[in-house]
Amino acid sequence: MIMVLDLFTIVAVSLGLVLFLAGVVGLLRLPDPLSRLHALTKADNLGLGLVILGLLAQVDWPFGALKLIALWVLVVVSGSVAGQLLASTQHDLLDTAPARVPDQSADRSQSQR
Amino acid sequence: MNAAIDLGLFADLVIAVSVAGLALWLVLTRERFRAVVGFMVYGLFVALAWMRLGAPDVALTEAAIGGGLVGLLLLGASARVPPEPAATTRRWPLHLTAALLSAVVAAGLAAAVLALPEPAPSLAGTVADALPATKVDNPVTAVLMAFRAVDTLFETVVLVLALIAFWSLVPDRAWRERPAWLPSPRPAPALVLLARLLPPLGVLVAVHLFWIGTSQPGGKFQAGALLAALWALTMIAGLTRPPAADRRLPRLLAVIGPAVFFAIGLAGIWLAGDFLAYPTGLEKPLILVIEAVLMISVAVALGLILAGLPPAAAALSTQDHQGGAGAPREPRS
Amino acid sequence: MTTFLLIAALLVLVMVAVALARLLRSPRPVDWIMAAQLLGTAGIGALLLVGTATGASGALDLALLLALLAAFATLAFAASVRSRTERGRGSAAEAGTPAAAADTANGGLDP
Amino acid sequence: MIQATLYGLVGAVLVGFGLYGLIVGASALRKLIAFNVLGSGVFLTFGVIARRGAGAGFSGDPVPQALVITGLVVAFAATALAVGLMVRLAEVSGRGDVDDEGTAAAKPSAAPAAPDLPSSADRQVARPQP
Repeated sequence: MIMVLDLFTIVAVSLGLVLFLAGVVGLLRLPDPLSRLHALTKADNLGLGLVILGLLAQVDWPFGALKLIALWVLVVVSGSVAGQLLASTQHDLLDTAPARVPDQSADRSQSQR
Repeated sequence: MNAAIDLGLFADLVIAVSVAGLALWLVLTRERFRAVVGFMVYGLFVALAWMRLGAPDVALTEAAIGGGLVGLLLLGASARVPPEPAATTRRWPLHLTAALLSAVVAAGLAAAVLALPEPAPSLAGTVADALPATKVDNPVTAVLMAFRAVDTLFETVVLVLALIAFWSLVPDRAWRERPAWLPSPRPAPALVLLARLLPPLGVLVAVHLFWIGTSQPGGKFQAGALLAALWALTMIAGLTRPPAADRRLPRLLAVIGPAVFFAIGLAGIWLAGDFLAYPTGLEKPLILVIEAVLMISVAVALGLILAGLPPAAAALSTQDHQGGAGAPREPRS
Repeated sequence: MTTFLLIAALLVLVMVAVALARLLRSPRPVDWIMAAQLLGTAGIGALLLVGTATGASGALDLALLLALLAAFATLAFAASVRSRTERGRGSAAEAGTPAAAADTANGGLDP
Repeated sequence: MIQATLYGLVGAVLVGFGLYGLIVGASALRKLIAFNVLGSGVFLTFGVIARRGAGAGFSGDPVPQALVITGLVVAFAATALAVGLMVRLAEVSGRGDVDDEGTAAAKPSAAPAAPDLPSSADRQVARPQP
């Protein structure tokens, strides 16, 4: 049983590391901020998610695991909204006057693109 | 096991090099705004170093204060001071002398670190012996709340004094106006969503940190700093408005912690024979009560400092556009 | 198991250090705050891995705090950049991108 | 013990960097950042002393750790006060630093006319107003 759990941890954490690596390579290599942001959010959600999934097998079950899951939910929720915010900020910065429609619904549609 | 220790040391090396590199970069980088953002990153990294040094309580405090609050304070201030001269004439003699002086100081400190006495002096044993008497399991909380409670009491007083001194910078004519240091852009949807999302989760974490503080790493300062950061966040997003300095309630909340602490300390003279002594059997409840009110006071005092000062130049620079530094900017209602 | 988790934590830390070195040298402000975001996430990963490996107390709580503060830093930064451009004070040197300076010329982001 | 020494050396290096930045910083804000770096170096060195005092089942000597927590909060209070003074200085005199020669030449031209303000009058002596 312990063996199986350990194996599970090793596989999941390794996968998470691969995603982290992909995210970091994306951060280093991709040309513009929005695609870098795209790479970063993958590392955020899935990379950390897999690491946490792997660690779930190693912590004491009821409370340690619940806390880990709560942490992941916090990271996913705040990370995704923060990513959206960064993207819309960057979008607004790069955007020049002609493309702008002066109300907030326009802002929303821009950032959802 | 040996391999594990070596690997830990490798991790320490990475953290150490990163912290030192970040510090050098912070000092040397040309753009001010970049240095301010970099300081937040630096604070988070130093928190990792504290974690590795076996001081989780300090790591939590450093992350909340060094990474969050100081960064936000500097962010607010950096929009309010004039831009730096683009290229000052480099005064090489000064730079060289400063570099030499700094190198000598750093080398001296390094030598002192290398020459620290070998059986390191420690009060850990003494704390461990006296810990059961406090009915508190976290040794750092025990030191803060019992063994060196006077320090903690006057530290919170210092915080209130800092707030008073900070407010004393407000010119008389701006006294009743709301502070306006925090960046307050027109609310964008993602900004407001994030600001609505984080506080409930953050308050949960803060209460958790406070509650476990007696037995595990955490406590009032960490929780209070986090609460202050969350308050500032809602002010940034325009969900709450910073209170003016002449409001009663924030003032009362800012002093209630030290006041209750002091009162309980005085009561200790009659009930337990000494200032700040806790009566037997009541140690833990009293410590919890003090921590709770201190947490509120710390949160309010830090939050009020983060909110900043009213735009003092309102009367001064109405005709002055550059003085965006102090131009009155009412947060949106 | 301990060894594996520590190696994983080490790898994460090295990746963060490399990415930070790259991001913080970028001319764009949004890259700097991505560095904070990355440090939030990867710092949590490293903390959890080391914390589980060595049983250090408080690792999870610090991870929770880091998660909150990374989001917090992002929000503060975004608000700051937005209000700078809105106020038309965001000179190229301050806000970083030439586009930001161009943007301020037409009076801000959300008219 | 090697670990503690490593972080101790980092603390020393941080103090050095911070001191350098404190002296040569281009504006008061930069000096404040450098001052905070210096402070974190001092705290880290103190943390090393706590780490070396580990014993009795604790991962570090709790007394220095508690002192560092106190110190961090007080350092924040001091930083806040400095930031307040800095911003007020900028508001009344339009200057980003207390340095007399370095920033005077490159001072933004739109600085408010300050000489009639009593609080900044004493600083005006050494420096002609453009």
